[in-house]
Amino acid sequence: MLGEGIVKGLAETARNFLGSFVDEERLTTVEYPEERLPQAEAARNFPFLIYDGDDAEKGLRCVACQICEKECPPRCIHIEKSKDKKPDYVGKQQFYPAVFDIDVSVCMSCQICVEVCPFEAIRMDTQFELSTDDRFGGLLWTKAELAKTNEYYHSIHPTEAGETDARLDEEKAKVAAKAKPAEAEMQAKA
Amino acid sequence: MSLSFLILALLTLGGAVAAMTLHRLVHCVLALTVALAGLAGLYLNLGAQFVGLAQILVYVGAVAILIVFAVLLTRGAEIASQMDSSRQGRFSALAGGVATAAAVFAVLAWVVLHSPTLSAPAATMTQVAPQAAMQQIGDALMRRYVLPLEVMGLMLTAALIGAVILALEEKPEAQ
Amino acid sequence: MSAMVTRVVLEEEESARGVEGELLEISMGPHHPSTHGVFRMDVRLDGERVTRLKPVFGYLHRNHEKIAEKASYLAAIPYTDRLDYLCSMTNNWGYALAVEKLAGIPVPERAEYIRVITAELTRLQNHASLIGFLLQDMGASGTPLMYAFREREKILDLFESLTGARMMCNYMRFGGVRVDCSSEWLEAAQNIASSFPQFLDEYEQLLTGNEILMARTQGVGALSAELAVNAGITGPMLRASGVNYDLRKVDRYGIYDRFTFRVPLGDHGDVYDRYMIRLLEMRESVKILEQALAAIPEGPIIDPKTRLRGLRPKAGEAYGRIEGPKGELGFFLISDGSTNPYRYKVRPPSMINLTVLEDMCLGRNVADVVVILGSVDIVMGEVDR
Amino acid sequence: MTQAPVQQLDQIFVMLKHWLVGYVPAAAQPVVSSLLSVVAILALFPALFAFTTVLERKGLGRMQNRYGPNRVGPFGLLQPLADGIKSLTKEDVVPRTADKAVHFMAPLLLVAASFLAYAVLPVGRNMAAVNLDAGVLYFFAVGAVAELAVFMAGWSSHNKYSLLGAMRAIAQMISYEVPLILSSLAVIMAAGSLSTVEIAGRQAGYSGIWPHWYVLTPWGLAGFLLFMIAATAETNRSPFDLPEGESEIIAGYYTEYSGFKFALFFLGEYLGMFAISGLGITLFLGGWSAPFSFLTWIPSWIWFFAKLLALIAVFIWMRGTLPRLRMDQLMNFAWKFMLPMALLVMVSAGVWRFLPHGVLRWIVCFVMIAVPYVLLGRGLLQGKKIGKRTYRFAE
Repeated sequence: MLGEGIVKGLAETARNFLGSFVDEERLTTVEYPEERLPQAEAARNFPFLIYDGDDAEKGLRCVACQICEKECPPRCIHIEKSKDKKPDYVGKQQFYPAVFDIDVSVCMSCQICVEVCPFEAIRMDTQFELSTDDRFGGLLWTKAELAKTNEYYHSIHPTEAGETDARLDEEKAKVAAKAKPAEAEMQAKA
Repeated sequence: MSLSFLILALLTLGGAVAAMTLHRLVHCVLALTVALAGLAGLYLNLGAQFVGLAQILVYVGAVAILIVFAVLLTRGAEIASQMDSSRQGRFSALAGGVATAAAVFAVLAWVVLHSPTLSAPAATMTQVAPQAAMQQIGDALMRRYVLPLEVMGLMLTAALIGAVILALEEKPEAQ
Repeated sequence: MSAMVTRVVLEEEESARGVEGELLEISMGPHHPSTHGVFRMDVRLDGERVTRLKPVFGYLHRNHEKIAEKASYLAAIPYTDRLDYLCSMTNNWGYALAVEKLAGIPVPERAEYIRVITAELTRLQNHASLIGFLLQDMGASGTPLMYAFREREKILDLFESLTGARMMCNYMRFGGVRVDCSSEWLEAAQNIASSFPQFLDEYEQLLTGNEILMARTQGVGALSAELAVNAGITGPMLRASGVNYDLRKVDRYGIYDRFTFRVPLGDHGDVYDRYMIRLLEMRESVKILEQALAAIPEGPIIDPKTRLRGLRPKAGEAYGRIEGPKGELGFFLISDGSTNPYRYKVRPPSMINLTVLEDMCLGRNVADVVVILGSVDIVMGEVDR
Repeated sequence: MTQAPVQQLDQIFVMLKHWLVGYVPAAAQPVVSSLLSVVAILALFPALFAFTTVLERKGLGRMQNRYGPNRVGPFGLLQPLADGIKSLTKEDVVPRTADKAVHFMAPLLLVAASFLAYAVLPVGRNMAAVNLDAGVLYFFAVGAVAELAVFMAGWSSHNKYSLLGAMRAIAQMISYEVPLILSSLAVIMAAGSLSTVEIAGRQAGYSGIWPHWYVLTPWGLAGFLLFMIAATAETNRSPFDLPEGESEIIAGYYTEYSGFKFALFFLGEYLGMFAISGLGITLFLGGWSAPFSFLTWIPSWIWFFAKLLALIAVFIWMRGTLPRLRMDQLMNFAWKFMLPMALLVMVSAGVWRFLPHGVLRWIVCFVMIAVPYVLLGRGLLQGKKIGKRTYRFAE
């Protein structure tokens, strides 16, 4: 009969109308920014650089190998290798990035840089409220802005950070087993 | 002559003049609508509610829209003025218009002068209450003039069916 | 002089078609509310009847194929996300399949299962939101779309917890998938699979029997099976025309031969059939999901021998194709032995399905054009690449 | 004058007006009296419009499982204020090639015509601005002016979408005016009057607790439904919102309007919707009378506005549910379904009048309407081969 389907549809919307007052499932809106959903642990937005210890300059894990720069699909990473070297986390003398810029207005948050990094130095941040009125400077992040502590990494991706640390510890242990005791001491100091 | 009559008469005449003189056809139609609405106002001013409202409903609501559609669906809307620009043509158009207007006016004047209401005492005219007037119209249509009404209805139905048939015939052509 | 409508001189083609009267030429788009992105149709109207329709696209061209030719095999994957940005999982899979064929990479069992699960979830959310968009084009003030998005949100949340991103998942890799899913994740997917039929019932209650929807869609935009096959139409649109062609059955790529599911087929090929086929396909997808979730084995998720970075397949070529939600999504790769493909070509189902738009629209009116376009299921990111 | 407090409350606005008018010299009293009515209408219905926009957005939101506006003021109630300020401060863009004068006048004419219609609506006992003997006729006559305004807007904008929208709108309004007037004709026949005040008055009695509303007869119910469907089309509301179908022709005849003129179109549209709902209430739902005899102590104007809000809610509900019809289907529906049904309702109303009271006339009138309804509905769908389908599956 004409109108049957229309009445059924009206009943359905009425059900949803009433349901939205009583049923959580039917009112899924989260009133950002007062309310926030818990962030998924795997969430990713833009990359940051990890450093160990307190000194961002000294503890930076990045050795300026430039793999991420090469692999980055939109080519938003710019690295300039340092002239001198500094010891990395296992104590080996390595280059470090004199300049490490990421243009986050170009970055597409794909995480390829994280995957290709052999030094566990770059990871994805979960920060997403990044609006700025400075279109160029504000969206070009330099090394100082990118560097974050390992603790911060632990706080946003605990599982992943745990796995990373385990891997690093293993590596360090390997190096330590091979290395002379003196060097091990030096590393402990560092 | 009351103030309201004056305003309405000016509106009607102004609309009519504008309908003749404006250049864009659509403007002319709109001006004509104003004239028709002014006429309806005059009826209402005279206390003829039914006629006045029917005038709006039919002329403003239907006839004006019909003209507008006709204007839209032909090329006319774009052409500013298709009037014959030659002097002679203009003159003959003017003469024709004046003659028509004079003829219409003469007929109307004759009808008004010979109408029985005018000879009747003025009091009966004003004393007819509007409600009674409406009932009178209904009574007259349904009793005294029922035959003309039916004939007109029949004619309109025939016209409607004719229009439907005309519209239907287009289909096979289009396919 | 008020040129209120562009008067078009009658062309021979029009008079040959028996069009009389004046024609109105309208450029629908690229900024039109229902062209699904920046898409333009040059429409010539006789009254409101379409006498010619020329789709114009390319507004969203991003040089996808050339970029991928200059990027490594790995770096092309995030770009495939952005083809059909509603279905990044299936895009990833299509590309991964092509590379796997090219380089002869095996895929572990668990990864295959995860791929099926994510692909079917993608299909669910794509079809549900497509129907919402279709109804939006029909003027249903957003209600079906909101219901679809309510469900889609759950699936996207699931994707986010697995891959870190809701739409640009960048999840599959040649040789497997990027990260493993937890048992909680599988449980959540199971919840969606078991609650989705209920949502579909609700959706059908709201829409399927609606007289207005039936009147608007039945007999509108009919596409014959012959034309569909000749034009290379694939996906639900082809099946709505009655051609039994589903790559999940034809190619049995991945592990689709292990699941029992049916392929719904339409008889009229009109918009209503396309709508119904999508609804029925969602029910079948739920069946696949249930089976895959029940049977998923433990194991590695990626082939350990595959080098993701600096992959250099032997010189040769390969064409990998999958049944995406929109149709056959194919990736054609030629390798010259270097780290980046020599040639990279996408077969975008959206674009190829769009080619018959004029044939479906001729003689219909503007309102139908919008609905027909909506039923094709296009995403301009994929059409223009 | 001693009146029961209930009656005093019922007549409070009437008394207020009398009291105010009493202060001016006798010569100016008619003018002041009508001015007061005008001011009341001008103040009340735009306020209702403002309230309805929130109601609509919130209602639609809830139907779609969202909150709707809830940021401005408590529960988002001040949202119309923000919208008003926004539309006032927006640039008023007039297309360069537009016919400026007509473009400017169109929204004004629309709003003016919509306001005029309220003159004859009895919003409570003794609460009609004027008691015209041809009230219903007046209402439709004024409504016809709106069509002209729509045409002016569409034509003067010099935009193809506007023109298409205007043509759709006019075709639709003319087509649906026929069933609209025919279905109200049944009531006019039954009431024997064209005066809205009188029609409302006729329905104010009760048998037992049940009111004498026309909607409570078989022909009245059918007439009411037809009237409301035609009213939906007449006011361009979903599912008949083709003239402004945003997915097809952007915004129809007001595509080229911005700023406050755009807001005026909205105002005009909603005012039209209230007015026609008000007429529907007056004709079928007993105007200001209470639904049960034991509820008559509630003031009449509250009943009127309660009914008005209920009808508005139905409008919103339909908008939240239904997709839009197509132009030819709209026309088919008007001429092949609405028109015959409206004629039948008229005949049925006549039969109702002349049959004796009792079960028989209920049955006769019901059958007279229900059987053609089923047949016509079936014809409408099956003639176009529209119906549910079954699908085959390949394994």
